[in-house]
Amino acid sequence: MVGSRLMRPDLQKSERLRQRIQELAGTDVGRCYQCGKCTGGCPLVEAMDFTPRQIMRLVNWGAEDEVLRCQTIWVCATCFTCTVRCPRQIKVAEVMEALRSLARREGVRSPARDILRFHRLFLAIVGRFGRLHELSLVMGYKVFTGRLFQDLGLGLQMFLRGKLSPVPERPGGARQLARIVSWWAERERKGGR
Amino acid sequence: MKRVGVFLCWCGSNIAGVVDMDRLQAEVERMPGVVHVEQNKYTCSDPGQESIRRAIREHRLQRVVVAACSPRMHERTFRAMMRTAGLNPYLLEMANLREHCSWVHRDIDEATAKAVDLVRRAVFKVRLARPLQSGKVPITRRALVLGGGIAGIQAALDLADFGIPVVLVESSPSLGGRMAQLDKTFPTLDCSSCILTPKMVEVATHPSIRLLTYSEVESVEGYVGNFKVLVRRKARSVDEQRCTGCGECLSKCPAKVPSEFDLGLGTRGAIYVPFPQAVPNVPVIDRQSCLYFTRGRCRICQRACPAGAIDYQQEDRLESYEVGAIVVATGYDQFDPAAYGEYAYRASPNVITGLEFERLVSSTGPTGGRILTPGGGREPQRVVFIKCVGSRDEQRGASYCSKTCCMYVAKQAILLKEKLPRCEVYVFYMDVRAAGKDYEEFYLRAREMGVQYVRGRVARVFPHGDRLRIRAEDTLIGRRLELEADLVVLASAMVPRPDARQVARKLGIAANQHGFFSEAHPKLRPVETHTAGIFLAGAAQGPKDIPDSVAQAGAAASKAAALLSRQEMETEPVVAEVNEHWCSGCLRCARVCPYNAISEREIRVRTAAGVRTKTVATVNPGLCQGCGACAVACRDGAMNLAGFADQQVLAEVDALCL
Amino acid sequence: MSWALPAVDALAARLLEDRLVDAVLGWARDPDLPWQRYPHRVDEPSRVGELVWDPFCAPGLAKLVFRMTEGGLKLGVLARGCDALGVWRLIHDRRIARENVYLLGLPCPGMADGVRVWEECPEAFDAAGWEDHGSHWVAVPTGIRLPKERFLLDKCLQCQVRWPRQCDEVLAVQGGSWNPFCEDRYRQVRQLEELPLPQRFDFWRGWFERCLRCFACRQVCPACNCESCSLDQFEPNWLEREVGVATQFIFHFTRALHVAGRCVDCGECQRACPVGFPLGALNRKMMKDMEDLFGVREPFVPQESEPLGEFALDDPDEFR
Amino acid sequence: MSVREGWRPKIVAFCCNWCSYAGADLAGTSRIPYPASVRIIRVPCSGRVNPVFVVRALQRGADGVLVAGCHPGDCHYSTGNLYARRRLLVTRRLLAYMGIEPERLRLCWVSASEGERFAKVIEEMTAVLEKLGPVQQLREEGPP
Amino acid sequence: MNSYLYYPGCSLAGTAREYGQSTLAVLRRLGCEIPELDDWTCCGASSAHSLDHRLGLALAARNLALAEAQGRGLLTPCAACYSRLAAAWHGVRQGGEVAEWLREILGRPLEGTFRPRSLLEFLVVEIGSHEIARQAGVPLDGLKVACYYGCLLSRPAEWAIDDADNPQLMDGLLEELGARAVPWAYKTECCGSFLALARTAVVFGLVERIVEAAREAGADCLVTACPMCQANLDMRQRRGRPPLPIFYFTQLVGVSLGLAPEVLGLDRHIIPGLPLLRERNLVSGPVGLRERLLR
Repeated sequence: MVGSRLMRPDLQKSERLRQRIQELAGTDVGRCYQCGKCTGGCPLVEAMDFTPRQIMRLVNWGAEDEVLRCQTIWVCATCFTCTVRCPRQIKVAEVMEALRSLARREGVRSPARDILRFHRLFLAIVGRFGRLHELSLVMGYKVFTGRLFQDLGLGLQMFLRGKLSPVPERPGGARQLARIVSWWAERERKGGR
Repeated sequence: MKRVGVFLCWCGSNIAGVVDMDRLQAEVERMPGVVHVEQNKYTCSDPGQESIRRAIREHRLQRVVVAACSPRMHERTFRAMMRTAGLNPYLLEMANLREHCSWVHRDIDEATAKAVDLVRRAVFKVRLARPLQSGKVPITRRALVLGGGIAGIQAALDLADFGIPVVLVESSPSLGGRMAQLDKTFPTLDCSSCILTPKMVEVATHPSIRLLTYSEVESVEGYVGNFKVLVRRKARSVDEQRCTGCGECLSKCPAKVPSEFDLGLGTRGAIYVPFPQAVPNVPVIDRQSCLYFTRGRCRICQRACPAGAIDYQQEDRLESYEVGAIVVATGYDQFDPAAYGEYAYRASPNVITGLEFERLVSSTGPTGGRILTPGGGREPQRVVFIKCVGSRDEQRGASYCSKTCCMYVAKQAILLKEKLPRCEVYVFYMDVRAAGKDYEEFYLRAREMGVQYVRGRVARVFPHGDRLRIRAEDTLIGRRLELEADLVVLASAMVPRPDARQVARKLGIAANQHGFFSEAHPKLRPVETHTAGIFLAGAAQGPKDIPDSVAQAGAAASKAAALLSRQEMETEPVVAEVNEHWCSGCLRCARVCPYNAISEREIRVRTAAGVRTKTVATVNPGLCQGCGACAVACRDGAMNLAGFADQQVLAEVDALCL
Repeated sequence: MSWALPAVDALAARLLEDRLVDAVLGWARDPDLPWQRYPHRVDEPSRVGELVWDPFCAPGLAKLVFRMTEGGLKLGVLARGCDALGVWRLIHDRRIARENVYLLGLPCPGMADGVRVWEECPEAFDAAGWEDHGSHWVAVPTGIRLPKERFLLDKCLQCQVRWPRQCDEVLAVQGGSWNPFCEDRYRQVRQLEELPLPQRFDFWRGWFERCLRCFACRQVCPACNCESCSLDQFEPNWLEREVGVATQFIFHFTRALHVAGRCVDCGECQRACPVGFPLGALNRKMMKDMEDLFGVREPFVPQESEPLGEFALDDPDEFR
Repeated sequence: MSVREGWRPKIVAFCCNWCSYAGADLAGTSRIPYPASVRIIRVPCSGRVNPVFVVRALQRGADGVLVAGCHPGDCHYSTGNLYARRRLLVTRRLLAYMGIEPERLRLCWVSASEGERFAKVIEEMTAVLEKLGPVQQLREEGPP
Repeated sequence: MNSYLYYPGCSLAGTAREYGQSTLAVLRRLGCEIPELDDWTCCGASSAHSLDHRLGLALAARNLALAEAQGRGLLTPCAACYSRLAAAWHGVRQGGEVAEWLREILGRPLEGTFRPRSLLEFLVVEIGSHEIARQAGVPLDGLKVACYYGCLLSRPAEWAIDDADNPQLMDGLLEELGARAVPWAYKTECCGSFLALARTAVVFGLVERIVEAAREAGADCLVTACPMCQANLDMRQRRGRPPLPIFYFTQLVGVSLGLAPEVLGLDRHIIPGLPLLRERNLVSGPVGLRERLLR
């Protein structure tokens, strides 16, 4: 994927993309001077297809498609290590967050579908019960990925320690939460295809 | 009413081609106070000037208006003419009919109407003009140099060679400054102290230089040519006259404290000279750690001293000096990398700064020139340099490039490779800035010696026991790079000294947002400050290497020498004036004055209730530059600006609005 | 809580006896006009009984302190919040020497409009003393209750400086800093700001026509303390003598600008004005702008620096 | 507001000697035409401009006042323009509060190399004033 | 203390049950009865804001608004909840369009009057380490702990409770209670967070680095204030070397206060922690049922 694909700088596209990031994350990617400090400290860079620094570069070249279609933005765990260290005071983690939002709104098919599924499952549960029910999340995720038996022993261990409650709680506020979640789902539907 | 003469210049066809000069003359003749109007083709020419002089004589003119080009062009010319005609130069006013009228307007009616207004403005203003005299102030032929580092040393020597007496004030016990701490210098790899020490000795022995080490400037009063400087000579507890510099006391002192000169990597006694080549070679007692001063017992040094020079009773002394010019060369400090938690500077002894590394490689340093890790005392197998620590970083440090680090890192890498050829050396950089004579070649030499340059800012240094794990991105390949090292050197930025702003306040000079002293103009007046008579040299003005510091010191010295070569100087006549009768003494004017030109004084006034004293503002015409900020700050209208007085500006407004 | 006149007297007497001050400035009754209290100075401990401290002590003292201490007299001052700030204004303007004043702070529950009380309830003046009940003043021993809502002086309605700040001593027997009657100091300013421009001018022109240019506002103002007021000067003639809309405009514009960032909001100018010119609306506009534009948080507390004699690199630039 | 026949606005401009006056000179030497509405008063620094000068001009017949100084940071006297900015900002707001169109006062930064900018500022301001018409408020004759 | 409402967060009823248990026990023992926020809902955790910034803020803000209506701030032990609540609080305080939008979607007023508090900060800053130590009966002598703060308490600067690289709150507290907090460099390195399920291998690697560094620094165990960190460290240590137990800091505070192991949920770890505490004579008494069963 990295390889040596042809790079065609598109400054107008870059301008637009940076503007949208500015609106969502309140930070200007154009300031980046490519020092790589974000990447050097990123815990998850080994699971990424582009390093965070390269993402900044791609944004500044206007390579919107590649940025929104990459693994990196989904693998980011929002640990903020990059943000607190950036010598140009770019909020790198927030940029990743903005790019995820953009990717959802553009309805881009993400290569990190498993992570996306995890998040959506999480929201579905929270939207339904108002609180997270961990057992549902784990089971749901395993069903989706087909990795039903991975971590089975671990699950048993946890169950024995009383760490997996079998029944979800459901507070009264769940309905309001559901409303907020459905606001988002509505937007997802409109944005996505 | 003052008799005003108005001289309308055609400037060939430049003005007369657009402005109807006869109609203008007719209008001007009707203006109040105008007794003579004439037209000239080229008023600035010799015949033109001569005709003004003649008219002044014949018509007994008291005020003159020249309606011609921009005063920025010819005001000087016509003021000089006024003098030759026997009138005060400030009784002249110009109306700018060319740049502000005929060159920018086409319509003859509009341009003529505007020209009438412009001339009327000048007439109204000049009627209220008063003769202004520039004063003369004597100049004290002596200079103060603040700071005894390489810049201060150079400035002092250059001034002294001009034959100007110099007072050099250095706050630490010895001359030498930061340069004395360095091992070698780039790009020639000269031994730093070998080239510095002779200069230090020269300063100490020069008949025109009075050297005051272990001294600080307490206050500065006065103005260009006439500064009064109060210097605190801190108690050394050692009699400079008696001490022979034999060093007997040094080895006997039982106290051991971290050495400032070795940046805490070595130790010194409570009585100490900062380094062996110190000038003057006179020890000083650090009273905070001296057993006698803290516990009242010991006196070993006193017993050891064969010259009887130890004097525990010595006290700080204040000495006053009068000088005509000041060269500020107070130098820099190194950025404290503790701000970078991720670089573990506090957490590991094996993470050091560039300046600490200098002490580590120096043959006079704590290890005698052997490069050993401060934590384990081992020879490092791998050393990592991190550049731009505290510089080019708005989050943790400052935005500016510290300028010298690229080269000193190259130098230190070369020194490492020379001393420990098998040691692996990595330099993490963002850009290599090697602009300077022979600098690029020097940097390439480091690479050729096998120094590995990695483009990327290091993200984290993890101490792992004795070793350090460095994590960064190699941005040229886009992959994370991790390696272990025995020693990490942080190329810490040059920052202003912590007391820079206080010094600026004492001297009445400006400092930029970082705290470096501001030059009067970045291009055209690079060694002067906004305050006349005060000049800058060295890294106090901004990050600088040795050649730049020395060059600037020379420039500052010659600027100061040019000033001091005169017996007296003229002061600017366009200065603020106080109407003491009206002044309330609130001193609000002093707060807005950028030149510290306003101070207070007591006067006696007669009132209905008898004589009483009151405080009023007073302007020092030697310092005032005539900006007029004080006049606007003054609600009483007691502060006014000669040549641009309130009544004049109001008259100009009225004239334009008729 | 009572208006502790005996405590005030005792303190004043002590200051005089201990020679801490040469005289004490406060208020006294007018022998002829029962509703009137005028500023009064006593210099003997035996005469402190002449001083009075009740809800009719309307006049501000700061400007008098300035005149009295000019000759070096050491003066004790019974100071409400507004008086204390006025004195501090003059101290920061270097018109009063700090060591010449001893500020005896009196927390102020608000002052009554004596004339109106006289008109509506003259028997109130028979009281021997007063108590403060928050929303009312209550006469002792007659028990007559004067509602503040009805009788509070205009200047006290909007007061935010009831607590005397920066005093040498505070007689904390009554009152606090909170003024329940003040909802929004800037209400009038906001209302005017929202008017269309021509109506705004008409509003002021109406007042310009009434203004007598008697300079009473200047005379009482602790911030107007210049040795020579520029508005009186002939050369330069900042303000022409003839009275017209334009010159009135210049007069009030200059006055407002000269107290900008310095006004302590004591309200004396408006109280002193014979025609009731809304000078406070100009003063508070300046205060509000100092706050909005330069973040000066307490524009009415005198500081050593003043907003218009300062600048910040990031001051707003509204001109583009 | 009826505009008199042939009425042209008049701008009184206070230009600092070091930047803006030189900028206006440059407009001249570069022959950049601009409306003849402006009359320049030379002051050493924009910080020399007393707000009362501004009102005086409006009272006496100017339709607009321009104060031009060095860009922030470039002041010949280092800080004069920054004091001016504060004062004039307050002045402008007070004018508006008292019923004078705030557009009649403008503060701008013109450096010695910005002849073109100076001409543009005059053009813009003239256009604005043409729309506003003459100052009516302060021109009433006689006692109120 | 009455200015707070307790917000446990979802994990504390499930995977981090022992954190919830020990928190309540410690607070009760210290005499701080903090009522639970009625009707609280999920803060959105990583998932909500990963999908949409505003969605994340809204879910957390709902709880802030509930508490604010009662004139209280929220106190939460969970680092993740703290981070999300603080982010929402920060967003509201910033004002502007986002704050308006939040009020609109919540249909409630929300001014951001009360800053959310993390339990760690509360205990150290408001109760005071010294006060806790005064009440403690069992000094944690001889226990060498590596305090692990993770990301969510130390970043970003806008709502971090401590330094980003070398935080000290937990170290100071446990040292005060007699433990030795070893200096080490991985206090705020990320554990991999929610990626434990989706990128398990990466998380194993991250956990290994952290645990190895703690072991190298001489620690007997790791101590955390975050359910996510605890879970990852507890469940994703590679087999091979003897694993290090992972405690919640409240559990050790509880031990020091003399609370019983079952009350503190010390028997609920995957990597058993009780043997270490017994070996150091910090916990005595009979071996509990679960402890025996799971041994």
